[in-house]
Amino acid sequence: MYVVVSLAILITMVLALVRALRGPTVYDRVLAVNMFGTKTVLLLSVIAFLFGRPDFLDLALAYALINLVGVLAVLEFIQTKPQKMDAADHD
Amino acid sequence: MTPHLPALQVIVPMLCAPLIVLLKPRGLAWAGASAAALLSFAIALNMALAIAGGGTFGYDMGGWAAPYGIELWVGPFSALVLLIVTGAGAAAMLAGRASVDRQIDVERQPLFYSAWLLALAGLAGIAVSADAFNIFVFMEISSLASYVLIAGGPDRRALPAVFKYLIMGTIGATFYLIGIGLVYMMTGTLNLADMETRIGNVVDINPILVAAGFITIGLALKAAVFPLHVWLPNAYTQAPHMVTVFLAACATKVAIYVLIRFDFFVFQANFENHQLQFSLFLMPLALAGILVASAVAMFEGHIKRLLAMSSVAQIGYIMLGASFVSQSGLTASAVHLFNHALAKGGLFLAIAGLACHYRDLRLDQLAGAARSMPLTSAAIVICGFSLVGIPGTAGFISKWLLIDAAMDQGRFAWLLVAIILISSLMALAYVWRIIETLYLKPAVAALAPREAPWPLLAVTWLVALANIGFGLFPQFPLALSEAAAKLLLMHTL
Amino acid sequence: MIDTAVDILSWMLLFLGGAFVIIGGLGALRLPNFYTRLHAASLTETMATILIFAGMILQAGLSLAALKLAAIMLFLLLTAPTASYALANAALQSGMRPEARNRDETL
Amino acid sequence: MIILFGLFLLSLLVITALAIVRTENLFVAVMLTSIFSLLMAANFFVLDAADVALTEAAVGAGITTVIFLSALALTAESEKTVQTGKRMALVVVAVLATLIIYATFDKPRLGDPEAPVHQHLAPWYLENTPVYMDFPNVVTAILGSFRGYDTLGEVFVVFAACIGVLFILGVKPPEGRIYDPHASGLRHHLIPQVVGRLLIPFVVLFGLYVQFHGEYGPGGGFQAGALIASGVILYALLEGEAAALRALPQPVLMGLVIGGACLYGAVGLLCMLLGGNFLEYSVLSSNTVSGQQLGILLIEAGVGMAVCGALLSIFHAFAARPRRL
Amino acid sequence: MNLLELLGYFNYWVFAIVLTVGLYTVIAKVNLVKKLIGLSIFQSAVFLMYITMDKVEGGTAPIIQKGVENQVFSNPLPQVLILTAIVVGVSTLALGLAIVVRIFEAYGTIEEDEILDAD
Repeated sequence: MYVVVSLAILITMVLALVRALRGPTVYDRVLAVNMFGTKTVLLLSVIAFLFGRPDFLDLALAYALINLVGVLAVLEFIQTKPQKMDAADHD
Repeated sequence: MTPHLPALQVIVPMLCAPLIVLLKPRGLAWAGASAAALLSFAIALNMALAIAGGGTFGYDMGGWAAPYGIELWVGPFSALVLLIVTGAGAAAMLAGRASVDRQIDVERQPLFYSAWLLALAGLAGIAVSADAFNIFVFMEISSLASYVLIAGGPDRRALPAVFKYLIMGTIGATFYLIGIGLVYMMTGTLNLADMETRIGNVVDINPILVAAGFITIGLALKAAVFPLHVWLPNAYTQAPHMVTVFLAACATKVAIYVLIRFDFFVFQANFENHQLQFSLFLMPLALAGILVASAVAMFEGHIKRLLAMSSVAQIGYIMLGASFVSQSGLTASAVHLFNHALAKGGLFLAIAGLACHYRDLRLDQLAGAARSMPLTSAAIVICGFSLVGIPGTAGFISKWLLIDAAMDQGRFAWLLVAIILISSLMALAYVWRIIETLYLKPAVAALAPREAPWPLLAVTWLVALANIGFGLFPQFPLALSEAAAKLLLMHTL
Repeated sequence: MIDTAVDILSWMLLFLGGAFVIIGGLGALRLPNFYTRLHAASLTETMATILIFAGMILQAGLSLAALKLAAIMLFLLLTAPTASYALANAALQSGMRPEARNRDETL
Repeated sequence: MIILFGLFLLSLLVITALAIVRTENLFVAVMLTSIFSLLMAANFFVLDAADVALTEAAVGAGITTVIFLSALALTAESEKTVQTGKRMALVVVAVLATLIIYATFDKPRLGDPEAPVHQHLAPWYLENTPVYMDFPNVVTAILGSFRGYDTLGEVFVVFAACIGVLFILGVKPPEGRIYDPHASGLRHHLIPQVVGRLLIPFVVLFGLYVQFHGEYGPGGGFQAGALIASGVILYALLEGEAAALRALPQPVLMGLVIGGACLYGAVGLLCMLLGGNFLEYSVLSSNTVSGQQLGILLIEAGVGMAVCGALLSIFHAFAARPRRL
Repeated sequence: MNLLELLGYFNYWVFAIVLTVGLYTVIAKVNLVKKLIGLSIFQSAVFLMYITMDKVEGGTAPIIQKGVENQVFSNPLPQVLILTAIVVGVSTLALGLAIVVRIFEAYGTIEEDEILDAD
């Protein structure tokens, strides 16, 4: 069962990565990065159970925290430099 | 305290570095850093004297015996390198206060001197370590600190120069890391001596060969062996003058030391025909480096750039001696390592003196400088002669030993000797260009005779006299070098 | 008996969670504009998270692991909507309008 | 099953790396780098390296991204399409790839318990950690004691980077640049602020847990330092640079760095004075095991302080620099 | 050829690919920030190589669990080395970025060719 769930999460990670690569707006990319981060947290929690070492759940907690800091930093960056963001959209 | 010397050699400058940052009042940071540098020079001298009398120093960090813990080991070769590193670091710092005051803002000076001590500690840490990964860590300390020191250069061109150095240096360090990773994968150890014995038992030699390639290229990048030297000329030219003195005297030499040590201690005994491969690979590079870099130096217009190019050529000499894989060749290499540090250090010290009154260090701007700064110019002449290898100077000893070693190289001996002689003539040409500019050309502007500040002048002359002293009485470095060569070759046969 | 019931319940929760994750992921890829995609993505970050973690907590029983899982779940439930909110707000302020039928207007 | 995960994650890693190289927008590249780091960390976790996974996530995905972004805010953000030296790069890269693949043929395959790498030192560490230190995390034992000298060196690498960044950015920026310390983009957003205020104490608490639980689970000084630094960075993002610098002024941060580095060195010197070798913690107490434990506890605290202070100093050096608006 | 064997070599291939991608970026790109991004990818590849070699079949992370007998552990030493190397990598990166910021302030660009033209 854990395997099924982790496979589902892995597939969603791919979908998020595709979204991150395709854009088209910078916000879509941030969205994808955020989603990717939370999926990593989920994946790690599930794998920790799968491995039979639930003491490694600490890692998942750390990832969740890091993910939040990363996304907020990106948003802060966007908001202090709004006029240039159009350039990000042509990729 | 004596058994702790190898550890103290690294720890003293390293632990003083954070404390220096706290010494905000003017001059205190300099005084503290100088004291630490002098202390580490005293430790190095102490060890070198003990080793010259036979014997080596070993140390188990944390009390864990090798290979489980990290081992420090100081033999004749490392003692020689330590002398150069700590000597150059201490001398440049003692001499350079006025020069640094001119180039670095007062409030940034504590950070600058702290980085200086870290560079010193890192280089010393590489020289004393007997553990492959530990060498990587200390290589990174010294590299990061030297990037910081060079970035202190007054001109904006220092920044692209140091960026290039950072990129190439990091690639070199990472290559080295890949190399030791591969060796570790096949042997399961990180201790150099342990590696040597265990590589012998490895059945599949391919990863080890590739590892040797990665380690050699990585260290050659750090050592600025031709043609991987492209970062060096700009970095040395744009660095603050005192940093050039320090780094030109020892930074690349430590990388060469690690390269030689790896090749002779770890790989030599284990590869079939390694001797042949080593010289086949290094000798052409060394020869090309000597000729090309000397030729470029002959046409350089900026005095620091000229000497930086000459450094690339001198690194070629050191590699050439090593590539002979013989007692005389390795002795010549080690002696040249020492003598070149003396000559180049003295030259850059004198140039820092010139820079006190000449903003622009291009040769055409320095015309007639000997009239306003006679003592500094005389020191340039002495050290320049040592660089060329005029009899009576230290440079002569190593050139002579190198030619002597080249004579034993069988059929191509005459070619090698010819190249060494030709390149010496080229060196004479570029040194003569400097002397001609300083003494014979009419002065651009009439300047009253004003010498460099006395501490700088005193240290410059001390080094210049050392060039003559070690030219007339070369016993001490020679004894260490011969012992070093013997130890290096012990593993070959 | 109870054990089996708990097991079945937790497997169901995990399975549902997995399904939600995939649905949300597909939505984030396929939906036409940014705000709808944001909506789909938030689905994976709240509903799916609750389901999956609840399933695992049931599996873990009363232990330190369950406590940690609950902590992570709480943390994610606090931070993920916050991030979504900040993201939507930033997009709105930059002039991107949520309209009903615009297909990748920024392309 | 685990193997399939690895395969999957590694493929994603390659795709991400290629995408990073291809994109011309540096901002997008940095975001992808953060995904790259997370993937790398997940890979490390799958390969049984829990401590490394934690470090890579905290340092690689968190701190690196933040520093990259603050540097981008000070420079340009899209790249020109022109490339020089493409051909030379291709040649170098081709040679490199050939070399590595040549080496791979004889490499022991993944997970082979007979591989030489698992024979010599590793079993000794696994066997002797319970004997000498009597705590479960072998990684912490090697990091703190068996190879404690490397870790000392590493602390000084971080220290060098810290003073280096302060030194290089200590030059006053050119004229025509303004900086408003209150102009943080997230300052006026109520929800993130409330949530952030709620979370920050727990973040610091979690950091301390990672710090002092390092002997028993994944974690230790580096990870804790990076996590606590992330907490403070979160504060800076939500409340503005000025507030963060008021809460932890630069001298305090510098004090943390210097104090941490000196604490580590002082423990080593104390061992020397008590008759042992440098960093030989066994002499710190009458009982060698408790001596080792005490020593590792102290040096890990030093590492945590130094890393936290250094990362924050570096962050502030970038984030508080005047920018062109 | 069992599955684990395949993955064993797959890891090394990924290492080679990521390494070359990183190095290519460092050499071929003229943008200084892009060069640093390439450098960090390049270093990450090496981390992957080290961590790959620590895996033991059926092993678990080298944190000894009380009361569990006959556990197989993966090799802790490469993990220690890479912990150090990661921190070294981020230190280098921070220093590099500081230099890039100063270059931008001094030259108004972070493209290498324009910087060379400016001097």
